[in-house]
Amino acid sequence: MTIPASRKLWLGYAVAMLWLYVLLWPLIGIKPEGLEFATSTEIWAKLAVVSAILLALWQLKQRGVFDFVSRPAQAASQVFTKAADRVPTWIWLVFVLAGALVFPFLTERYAHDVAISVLVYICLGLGLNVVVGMAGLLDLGYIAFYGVGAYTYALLSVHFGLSFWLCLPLAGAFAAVAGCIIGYPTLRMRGDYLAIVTLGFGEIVRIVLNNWMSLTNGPNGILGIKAPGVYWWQDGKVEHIWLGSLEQLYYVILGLAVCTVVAVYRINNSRIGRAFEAVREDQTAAELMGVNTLGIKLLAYAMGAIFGGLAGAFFASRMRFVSPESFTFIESAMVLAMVVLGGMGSIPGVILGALALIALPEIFRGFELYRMFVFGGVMAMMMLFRPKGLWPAKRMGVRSEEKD
Amino acid sequence: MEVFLQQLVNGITLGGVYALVALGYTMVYGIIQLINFAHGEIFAAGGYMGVILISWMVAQGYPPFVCLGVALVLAMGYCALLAMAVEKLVYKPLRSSSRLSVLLSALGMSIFLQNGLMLTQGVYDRAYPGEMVRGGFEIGGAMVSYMQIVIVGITVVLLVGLNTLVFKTRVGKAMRATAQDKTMSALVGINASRIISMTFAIGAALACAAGIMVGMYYGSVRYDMGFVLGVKAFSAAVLGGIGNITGAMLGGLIIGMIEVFAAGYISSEYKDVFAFIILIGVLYFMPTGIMGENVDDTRV
Amino acid sequence: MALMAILELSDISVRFGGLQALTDVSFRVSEGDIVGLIGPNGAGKTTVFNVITGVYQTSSGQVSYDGRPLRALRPHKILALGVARTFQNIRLFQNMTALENVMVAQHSRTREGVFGAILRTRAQKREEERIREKAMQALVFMGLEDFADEVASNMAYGLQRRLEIARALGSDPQTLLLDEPAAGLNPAESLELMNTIGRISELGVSILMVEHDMKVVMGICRSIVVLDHGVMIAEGKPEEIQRDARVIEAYLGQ
Amino acid sequence: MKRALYFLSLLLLVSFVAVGCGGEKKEEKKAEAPKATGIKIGSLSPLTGQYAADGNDIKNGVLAAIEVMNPEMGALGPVTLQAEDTSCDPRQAVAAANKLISEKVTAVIGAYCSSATIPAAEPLMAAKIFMITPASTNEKVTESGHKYMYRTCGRDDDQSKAAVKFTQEYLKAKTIYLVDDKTTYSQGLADNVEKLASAAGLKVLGHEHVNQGDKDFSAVLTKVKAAKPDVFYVSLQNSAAAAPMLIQIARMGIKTKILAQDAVYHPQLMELAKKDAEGVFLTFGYTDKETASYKKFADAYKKLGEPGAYSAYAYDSAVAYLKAVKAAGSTDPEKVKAELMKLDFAGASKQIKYKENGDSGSNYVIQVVKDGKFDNFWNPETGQLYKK
Amino acid sequence: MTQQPILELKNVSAAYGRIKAIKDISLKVYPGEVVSIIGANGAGKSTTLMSISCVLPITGGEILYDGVRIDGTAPDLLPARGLCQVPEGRRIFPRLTVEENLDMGAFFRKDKAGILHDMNRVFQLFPILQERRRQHGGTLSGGEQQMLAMGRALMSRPRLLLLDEPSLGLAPLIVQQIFRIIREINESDGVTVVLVEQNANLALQASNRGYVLETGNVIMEDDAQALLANPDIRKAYLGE
Repeated sequence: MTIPASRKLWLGYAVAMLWLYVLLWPLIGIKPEGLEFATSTEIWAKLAVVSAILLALWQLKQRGVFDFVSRPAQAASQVFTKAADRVPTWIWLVFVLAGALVFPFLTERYAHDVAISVLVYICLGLGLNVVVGMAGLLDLGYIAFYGVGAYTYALLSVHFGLSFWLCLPLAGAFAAVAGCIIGYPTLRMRGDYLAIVTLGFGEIVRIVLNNWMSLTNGPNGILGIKAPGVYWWQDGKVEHIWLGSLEQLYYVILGLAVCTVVAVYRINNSRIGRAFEAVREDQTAAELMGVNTLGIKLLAYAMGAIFGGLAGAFFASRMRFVSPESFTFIESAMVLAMVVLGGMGSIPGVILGALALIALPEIFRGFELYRMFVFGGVMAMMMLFRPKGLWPAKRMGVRSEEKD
Repeated sequence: MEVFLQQLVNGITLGGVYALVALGYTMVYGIIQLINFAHGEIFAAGGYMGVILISWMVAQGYPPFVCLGVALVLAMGYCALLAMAVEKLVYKPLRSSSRLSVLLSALGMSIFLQNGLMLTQGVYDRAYPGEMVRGGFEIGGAMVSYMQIVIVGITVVLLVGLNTLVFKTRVGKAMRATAQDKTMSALVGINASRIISMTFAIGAALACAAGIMVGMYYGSVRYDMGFVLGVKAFSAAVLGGIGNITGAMLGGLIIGMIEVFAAGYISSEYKDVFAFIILIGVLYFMPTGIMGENVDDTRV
Repeated sequence: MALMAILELSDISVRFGGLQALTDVSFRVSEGDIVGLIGPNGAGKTTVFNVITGVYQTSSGQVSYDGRPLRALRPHKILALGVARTFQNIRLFQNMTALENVMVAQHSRTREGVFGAILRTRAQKREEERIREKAMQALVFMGLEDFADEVASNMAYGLQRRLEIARALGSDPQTLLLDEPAAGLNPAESLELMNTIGRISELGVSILMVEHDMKVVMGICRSIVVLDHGVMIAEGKPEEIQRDARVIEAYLGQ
Repeated sequence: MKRALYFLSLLLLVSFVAVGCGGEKKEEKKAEAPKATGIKIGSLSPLTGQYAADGNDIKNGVLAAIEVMNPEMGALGPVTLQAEDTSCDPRQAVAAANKLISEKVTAVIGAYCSSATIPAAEPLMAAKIFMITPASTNEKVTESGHKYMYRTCGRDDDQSKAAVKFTQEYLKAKTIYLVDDKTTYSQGLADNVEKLASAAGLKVLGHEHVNQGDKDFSAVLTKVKAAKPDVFYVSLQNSAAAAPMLIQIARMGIKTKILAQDAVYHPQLMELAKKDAEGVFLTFGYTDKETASYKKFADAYKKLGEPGAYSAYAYDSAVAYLKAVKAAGSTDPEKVKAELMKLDFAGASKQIKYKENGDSGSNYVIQVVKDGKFDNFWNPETGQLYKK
Repeated sequence: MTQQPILELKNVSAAYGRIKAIKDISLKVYPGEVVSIIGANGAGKSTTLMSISCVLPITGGEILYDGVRIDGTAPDLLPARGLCQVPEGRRIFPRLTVEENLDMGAFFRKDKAGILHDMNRVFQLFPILQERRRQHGGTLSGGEQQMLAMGRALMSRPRLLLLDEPSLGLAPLIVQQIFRIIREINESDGVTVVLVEQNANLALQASNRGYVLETGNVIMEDDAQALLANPDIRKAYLGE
């Protein structure tokens, strides 16, 4: 970097810091008792010093001062990934799956709990991924389908005593119907209008769940939902047991998540998946190439909804309790954040996104006050540095990118 | 009839506040096609700035109306600076990236600001000092408080001011020109970056005024008050035809009215449902909102 | 006439608001024919394509295909009838591979649904195989087999042009509408394109093309329709068109 | 794809190592000095989100109790607190409960929202951990038959009885109008009042529901004004929601008597609503602020701020548990339960004595806001006014 | 000619994404000239103009205006220096009135009196605009829009005016009117004009010199009269 450019950078930095102080001080420093400068100046000074050091380091890095470290490190990681590439895919698959299978034996219940949450959100994220990532339809009310699925199972289980496994497809079906209801009026709308309409639908579903006392018991929620049950060989005979413990539930949701991954992967590589993507890439061209775009969009909503509904049914069986508070807009935003942060349309990306957004905040539970603050900041900044997500979608069989 | 009149008064007050916040959404959308989720938080920050400044000035012994006036101006300036900082830091570098990633970044910014407010101001509601405007009068059985008069008055003044700015001044023309065609406005010598920053600042100042008025009206502010109102105001902007300033004012008024009348005559728990259903209904038949321009994007 | 008219436009008019985009345009494309549609910029050539493929509705007049009126049919139905098109400003599915682009075109000729895909039923696998084969054939036909796995946006401009044609061919069309296939191609590429269009015609596909490059148009079209300001000003064989005073005026000015 | 898998497996491996190391360390500690860790109790309450104010009161109440009890615990001590956030969200509540179980707490004070308490109880009960709620007044909390579930605050059904009695006997009202904000707690209470009121011959002119987080009640209040009830029963989730309602009631010129409930009890109410809060009645668990035990609590709480509605209950919950532990001489759940049932002491909020189902009885009285303070006003047991 | 060119392109290349639109284009424009750039659709004419106005960053070469390099500067700084473009498709601001559109053309200027004077001059050139001064730009007919776009450009008192396809989609009579005004601007106001046109005869008749573009390259460069007489041009257009 040239010296004038560097001077410009630091000048900009100084202006930004001044600006920051002007924004920070009134919030902290003006009190009815009088004006106070110490606290805000201290916080500001800390921020300024840390950011100045970071900026200086970055500048040095730009000048190549750290090349002696980064180059070998890069080379090493390249060798490593190359070695990893040489191992066939299925070995990695087996490895990951085996890891996931033995996970409960190596960890404690809090970890199980977090893992279950992560897996639920993986299912949700993959479902939303069908709508947003593949078909390119923005959906800010996705959590509504999760809610529909959860309530479907909750009601059927409590009132009719239907088993989890029977309710699972029913929950998917109900969610699909809800998806079509939401999808239909939005078919002809442009992207941004879609955003508010889906957001509105999400809120409508939540408000209805909260107020339809006779059906949903309103804010009190539904209690006494049964866990999934199976027939299992026990003490020498086949008996019906409830999968109530965290470990057992972990395996149920792991199974569900694996099925979801496989299903989404297969849809992605089918005629329907290609139609989704064609609609995303260029709706008019897709229509002119023989894709019934309205039908396909509706299908995308329905498919996304089904996966959300399945995850919802599991959520109900795992909590044994559902109430409308679990289906707020911020949850929709979280799932959307997973998809975009992870990389739109990319299955491993969504998995990574779910891990990042659910597991990391749990790990940082200790900093509860700062948790969401940092999360918001990271989310905003993330888009600056990796706008395509942690793990951008890469089409299967794309050789060109690996070439260069 | 009394009830109807009273609800009408309520609706106008609420609608005015929605309109002020909706303008920020619509202006920013109009110029860079971004749904600025952080706008609701700017509104909340405005409410807090009002509490902070008014409390301080009241403690210094200034008369209430001076406090209100000075606080309004200072807080609006503060919010303008805040919004410009957000714009420069997050949105500007993302101007050429995909719509969705900007949207997400806006969402992140919203969470960030909301929690920043919580960290600096605490989780408790903050009270506005004393009620500066008390009392009211009755018209045909409907109670109109002086507070409502003040709110509607300030709203009208701000809206007229904005209209003058946007439709009569050169800067306003440049804003509209930039919104209509960014490349062309650069070709006639308009610095789009500056105009965009200005748009953010103006929208934020309006939201800030709305925040102070809401705070005074309900007596308190809370760090998360921006979200709920933000969604409503955004709906109002879309209903009016996002990008259209007159539409946003109209949309704000309509959403306020729907809410009050739905709560008054149908069901208070389903009032938001009605607001959203009407929004969706309008969009179904008028896909670009009530006053939105028809954009033909099916051209091949 | 010996040949049957497969595509027929009779008295087509299109208005957008106050703008008269097309006025009483009538012509026909016979089976196996290659028809050129030319005219200066803004003459309404692409509008004609949009009317045929159902993107725009006519204000008056009728388009019929194979004796069947196309009015009120959605574009994907029209493609299913056998009318495929390419676009002036390349509209490929940019983030999909070349092969996938072409595979999309088979959408209207196939029918396996979501559940087939999830369960990978045998029928689905067989169909998928068939789609892949068809798409591959189209790519081979256009000489793009080496780029099958290339992402469309990474391909060179000329290749993208060819891929557009391959995609249209991938839908097994009887009639192909080409919108400026030679725009932005260098002379060698244009020449190759002419050959390709000839080969497509040999497959028995009727072709209607909009083109600015007169070398291409005059070289391969058997008849030419000239539009200016939405009005048909001439129709006839290439030699006649080249000598038509109104055409020369429309192009070069007075 | 391959690289993705590779990355995922790497991540799994790292998490194993991290979790494995963490686990090992903990075990080591336990093996070395099981006593040194003392007693760890947890608290579950919304520390972030809409109800953060009340959630922090609960946490602070437990902190005050620990400060008071620590010197008395002797060899069992020291007592430490692990405070977890529920955000009033069932999912987070369950996750937090599971975390507390992993952290090996022996009792949990919480949660606040009944909708968080009920699902969080499941894993806690299964792990034989005491759960003493200072704030969830919904009947279902103790009616699920959980063995280690206790409640220090009153029950909604008792509170509604007091409210109706006051309305009828003291206010001599003929008509009543109700509003609630649709939470398990506020709606349950309002429903109970409505039922009891109509049974007692009062005319219910209307029952409105508003949504949580609403601040504009003008539409509902217009209806109330038109209906002209003798009593307006306000059942809202917390004081932050009640304050704007009181302001708007005053602004609209509604002169009806207002009766609220215990969630509204918070010094914040007067701070926010100021003069408009004057004269509001509310049902609240009787707290004699002159007793020695309340003063002890108030002293300990002083540096944490001003006590909120549930601070004293949270304090008493923690004190009760620690007293039982002290009496039992260990944290063994069975022994502690036996001791808990024997307890009978003067707490900061009331006389604490747990019943078989875990409830501790209610002691609702009517309070009034007078000169910016909550004052005892009327005793439903005796039907008498309190004398100052 | 010994004069310094007002505009000079040295081996300029530009691309949209990965697609190269112009390659190694070199051209010179001298003060007071009308230079036309002609060629078929997709030849890179508009791209050249957009590169000159710095809207499209160039990938190679240099652009000199008044002997100073301008490539890489912000496009909104150029009108103040007298370089102005009327882009293809007119691109008037559709929801601004005619008057406001013209006012935007003088956005960087602060001299109220001068602006008023220039607006009157524009109304004198295009009387129809005065009639429609309160109408929204979007409601004008194509020809009026073209006049408005040119008027807007004149409001910045340009020394070099880039015109992109001024005849596009217009009826012949209007086209003639437009070209008359182009000559008038050039002759009486001394504005240098670069004209991009598809309509070769028309453009060359109004120009001093011409460049012929084909697929992003300059294939011919000559005096306008010479180009008009050149049979190859006819061939390039009609494929004879």
